[in-house]
Amino acid sequence: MEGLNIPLNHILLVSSLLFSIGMLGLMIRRNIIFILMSLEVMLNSAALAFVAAGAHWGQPDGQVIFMLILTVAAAEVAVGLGLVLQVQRRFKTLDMDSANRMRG
Amino acid sequence: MVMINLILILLVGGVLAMLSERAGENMPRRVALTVVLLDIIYLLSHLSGMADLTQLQAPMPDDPSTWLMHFKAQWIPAFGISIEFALDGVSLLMVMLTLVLGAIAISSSWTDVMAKRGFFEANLLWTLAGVLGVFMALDLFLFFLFWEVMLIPMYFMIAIWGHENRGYAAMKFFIFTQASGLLMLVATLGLVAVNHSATGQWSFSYFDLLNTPMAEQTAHWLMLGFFIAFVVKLPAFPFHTWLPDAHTQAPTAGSVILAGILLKTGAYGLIRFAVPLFPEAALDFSFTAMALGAAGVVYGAVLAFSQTDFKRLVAYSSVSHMGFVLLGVYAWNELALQGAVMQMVAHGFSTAALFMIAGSLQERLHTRDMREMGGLWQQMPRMGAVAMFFVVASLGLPGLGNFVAEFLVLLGLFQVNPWMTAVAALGLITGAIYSLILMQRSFQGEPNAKLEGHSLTDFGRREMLTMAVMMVALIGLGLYPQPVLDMAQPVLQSLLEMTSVEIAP
Amino acid sequence: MLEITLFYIAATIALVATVLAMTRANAIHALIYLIVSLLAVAVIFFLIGAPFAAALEIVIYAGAIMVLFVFVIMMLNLGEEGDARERGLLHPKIWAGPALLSLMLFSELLYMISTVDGPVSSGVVTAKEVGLALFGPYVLAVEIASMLLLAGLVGSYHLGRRYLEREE
Amino acid sequence: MADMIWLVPLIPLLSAIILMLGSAILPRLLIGLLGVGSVGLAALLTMLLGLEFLANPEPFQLSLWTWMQVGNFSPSIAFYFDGLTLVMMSVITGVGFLIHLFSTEFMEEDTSYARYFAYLNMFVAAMLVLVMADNLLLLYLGWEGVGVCSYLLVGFWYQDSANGQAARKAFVVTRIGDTAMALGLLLLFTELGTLDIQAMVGAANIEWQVGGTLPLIACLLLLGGAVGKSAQLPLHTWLPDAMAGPTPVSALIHAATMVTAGVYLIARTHGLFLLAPTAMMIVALVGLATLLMAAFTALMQTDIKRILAYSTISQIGYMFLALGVGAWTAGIFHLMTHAFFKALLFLGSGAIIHYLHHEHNIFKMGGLRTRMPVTFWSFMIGSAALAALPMTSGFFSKDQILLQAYQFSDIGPLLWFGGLLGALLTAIYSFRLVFVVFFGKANTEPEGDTGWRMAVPLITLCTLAMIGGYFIIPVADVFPVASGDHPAHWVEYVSISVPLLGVLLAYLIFQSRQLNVDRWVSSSVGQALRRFWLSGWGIDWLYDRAFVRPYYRISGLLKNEPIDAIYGLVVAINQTFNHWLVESQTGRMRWYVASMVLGLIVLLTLALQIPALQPTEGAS
Repeated sequence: MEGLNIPLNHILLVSSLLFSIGMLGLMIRRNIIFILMSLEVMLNSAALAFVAAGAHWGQPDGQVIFMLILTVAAAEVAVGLGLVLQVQRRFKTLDMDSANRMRG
Repeated sequence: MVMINLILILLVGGVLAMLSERAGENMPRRVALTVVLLDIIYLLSHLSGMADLTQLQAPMPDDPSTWLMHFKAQWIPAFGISIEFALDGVSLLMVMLTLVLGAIAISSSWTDVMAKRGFFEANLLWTLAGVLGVFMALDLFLFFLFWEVMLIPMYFMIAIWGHENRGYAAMKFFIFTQASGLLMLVATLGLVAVNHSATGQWSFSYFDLLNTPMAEQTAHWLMLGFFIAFVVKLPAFPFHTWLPDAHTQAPTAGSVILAGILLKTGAYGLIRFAVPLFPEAALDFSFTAMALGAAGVVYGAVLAFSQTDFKRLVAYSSVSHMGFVLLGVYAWNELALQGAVMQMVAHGFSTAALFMIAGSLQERLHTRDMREMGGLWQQMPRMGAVAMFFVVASLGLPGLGNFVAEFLVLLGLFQVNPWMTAVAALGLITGAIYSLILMQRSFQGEPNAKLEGHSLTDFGRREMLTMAVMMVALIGLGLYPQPVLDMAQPVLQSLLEMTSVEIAP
Repeated sequence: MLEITLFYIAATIALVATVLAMTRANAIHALIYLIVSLLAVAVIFFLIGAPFAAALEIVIYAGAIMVLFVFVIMMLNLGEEGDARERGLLHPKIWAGPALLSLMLFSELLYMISTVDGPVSSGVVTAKEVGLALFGPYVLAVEIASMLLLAGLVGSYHLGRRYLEREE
Repeated sequence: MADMIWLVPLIPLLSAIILMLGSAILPRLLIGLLGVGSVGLAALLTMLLGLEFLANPEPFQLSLWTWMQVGNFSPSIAFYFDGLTLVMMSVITGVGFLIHLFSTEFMEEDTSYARYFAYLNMFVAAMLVLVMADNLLLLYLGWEGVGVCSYLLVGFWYQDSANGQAARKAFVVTRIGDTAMALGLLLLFTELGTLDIQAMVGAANIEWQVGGTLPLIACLLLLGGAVGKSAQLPLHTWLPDAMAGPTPVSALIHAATMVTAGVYLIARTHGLFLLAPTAMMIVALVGLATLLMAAFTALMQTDIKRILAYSTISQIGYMFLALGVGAWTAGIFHLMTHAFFKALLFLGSGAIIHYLHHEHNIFKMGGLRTRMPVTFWSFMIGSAALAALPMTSGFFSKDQILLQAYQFSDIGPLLWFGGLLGALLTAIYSFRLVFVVFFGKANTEPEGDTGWRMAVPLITLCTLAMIGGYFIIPVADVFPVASGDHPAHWVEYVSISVPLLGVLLAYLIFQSRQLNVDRWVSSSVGQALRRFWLSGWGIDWLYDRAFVRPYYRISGLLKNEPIDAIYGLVVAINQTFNHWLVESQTGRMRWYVASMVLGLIVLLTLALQIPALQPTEGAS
């Protein structure tokens, strides 16, 4: 692995782009499944930034944080998808705007 | 321990009263009355072992052992917070007033409260416990704790058993006192911090915080925090607007406690904390405070006159009377302070009685609106005579307690500021105007056509007994107030000496 | 040079796949693109010397989590009319504002990383090192993560069970 | 005997308490016995005290207990007894006893018999405390006490709200004066360090200069109290309205005793007034103005009790005039004689009202001379004394006042002339009353004449009104001696003849009708004057506009608590913000997300302003 010199800021650039795209998806989609997917993208982009930073200093910490993000993502998806099932059953739709009861 | 027991008896008694509802509908009030009487007996039994109360030695503000009772135990040593109670003449007077009026309040709730009686009496007792704590706590943190404790059951009493507009009134009461209480908390913490930076010790104890050296500006702000908390409770113009609503909407027992006791915690706080902790700042501030007092005297009286609601009228008369207390405290000489203390005691009785009369009328007529009354004397001569007695007491007839109080306040005030005295003396005239119109609109005049055919029951034996207690108390205070004056004298004397030493250099 | 070339290819794939995933109307299609994107990120991980992370990315992210999505989508049995409605949402009127916000955020991030310089390190951080770190200084985090997973398990079981019971 | 002096006020007080507590159960006879008997007993005690005092005229003081002691302020419940006290006590208990007796018949049919006597006894007790007090604070207790009793008795028939109105007016107007007096007390204590009257006057004579500012202010404040209680200008308006009470009450409180309390106060503190000549002058002028104003007003009234009320105001004006010119003894002497003949007149009018179906208008009476002979003679004697016809009691006292007024420095003759004009008017209006009510043709038929319980007091008072002028009141040691020299004889002759002239005029106008004044009266000026005087010089109207209505208006404006609006504003601001936040809760997920992102951007932008977080060149 000699001469390995991928510039750090390029990786971070990719990470930022992924994050922005995920956020855009979060904002424009109404389907709850897509919203969850967008969240995954954003989490993933964050993980990428951590791993890159870890690699930059040659430390394992970045990957440790990656694993923590992974657990968060897993737990979140598990609960989120459970909620999706409930929403579908109750409102017969996955559209968050139709299913809203949060209006103050 | 005696002081803690006094509070504990009431707290536990509250729980008992609540539970006793299962044993029968009428049990809670009996239990409550028993508990309060027990408390009185307990207190008296401990006092009887002490030196003559009229020959008290002066409690040195910086030496707890010279006080009548003192108790201190660690609570949160890391911050210098302790469970510290102490009793001197003034607090003892207030404690006795609290217990006696507490018993009277329970008696007034005898037929007034019909729903959830157990919880009602429990709240009443808990309020009394909180008030006792306020009058005895000398750790500022503990004081604040009790200050809040007495608030919450009172809030429930208004919010649950109050009259038609109770929600609004209870909320207003709560927000006013809560917000001002927070100011006091901030000021307390500030004071403790200042003390810490000066001595390197954390302490909330009154005895340690006295004589805290501080910059003039700091003292002013901290004093203001305490001042506002206390005058809101007092209440002084222009912080009084919660009072008419709260008094009007509260059930009779609630009004009695509110007017008779809770207001006095504000006055007590001023005498005990606001002035002695910041003597110079209080001196600088005294003109403003007295102006507020005089304004309150006149303003309350003018507003009382135009009220049509019996209880509201009495409530505004409280504003007026409490103005005298504020004047007395900030005139800060022996005469005026004695007057303020007297006013606290005498007003406790006279206003409590008027609220009880209002409650009895409401019970019988289902209204407090004086336009629906008139000529009630004909059907209820006993109630009319009693009402007349307390009305002339509240307008300051010599020979009754209120006169002694008002005259002493004015006498003390005259030595400080004659012009302010002249303004405050207007309260004597306006007081007569609203007091007599109260009598006219309710008991005198043509019998109201709407009441024809109603047969109204006059005061019964229980009510007359309760009233008689208060009448005797007022006459006693009016013709021989010396025991009360003697009890308060050493305390006031040492406070005056301490602050004058402070101010002199 | 190879690594760098590979990195740019992987990065391009990741970005394009993500954009496609975000804009599909059909959930299954979107999910496939998302998996592609995750795999591309895994490649990047590998390239920057984090093979353990790359493996986990493939096994857990692209494998387990995405499969969960697939299961749920299949269970819901979304029809064609859902797709049609989703398409209607992709109108510029709807995404213009969010896009602007995203752009702002991106430019901000760009400004922050603008001065970052230098390559990622030359060495490989092995699984062993990661393991030592995990059960060394990060042991508390591991415990918390396990608690979180347990909570997720219980929560999803609770939510899903009621769904299944009602279905019967 | 002297040690028992505290029994004198205590007996009526106890009786009042018993009557109040037992009002429902006591039989009528017992009520009457208690009510009358207690005052009778007090009168008897007073008489014994008086006899002892006359044998050994030594003032004494009796201290019961220290009322309150705060610092150096330590007033006692203490009584002081000297000649002046004796005179006042005798009038109160003596006349009081007769009026109580009269009341038993007058109030016979009233349902609140016990309440009436309870109030009346309480009044006597309070009035006794007032005159017996050793210090000004105790005097103030009695002072306010009689005020409250007056309030209760004026509003005795409470079912009629006009009575309540009158009672409140009486109390509040006098309270204005009382407040001035209270301020005077504060000033006196602050400056002199005591409220004990004797000690205080002593201290004042040491510490204050004659004509100084402090004694002037103090005296004016005390005068304020006296003016209120004694219904002098400008606080006299309550007394005519106070006639709403039962007539014996008017006789006792509003003629014989309470309204003269102001005179007593000034006489009692004359040591202070001597230090303030300006204040004395003001007292004299107040007296003069009041006596003239009231006399003119009395001339026009048609209500028998209002005539007497204004005549009371006028006569007290004479007393003030006397006090103002330093004729202390004459003032107190007139107080006593006035108590006799005015009580007589009031009781007489009470008898008329009682037996004439509660008729008050004199023009609906007439011809009562033969039908009610006892009353007629009472009125004749009473009016003669009031008009100060020679040989009656009123003559001796009023004559002294006028003569001493004449001798007063500078404005003496002016005061004398004013007093003389008043005397003329007094004679006219008092005999107008007699001629209209007792002569001419009968308009209303009475139910009968007085029974013995009315007759005895009337006859006794008749006797006193006739011979009272020969009494010598034992106040020589109390007051400084008046100058011995007499004015010229013509002054005396004029003073004697003027009342006779007044009686003659009254006879010519109202009885024989030889002097026709209709033309004057019906002229426009006459009409205006008539209305002006009838309304009491418009003073009531003026006060109504200047004080009463503004007070109502201010109170009404403030009724709904303007201060609350400030707190309302805080609430409104909170609610506005709350409204906005509520509006922002659309419930739409994307909206929330977008706002979160916006917040994130803002925060990030802000964070980048912090130097430490700014990207630095070459960081790696």
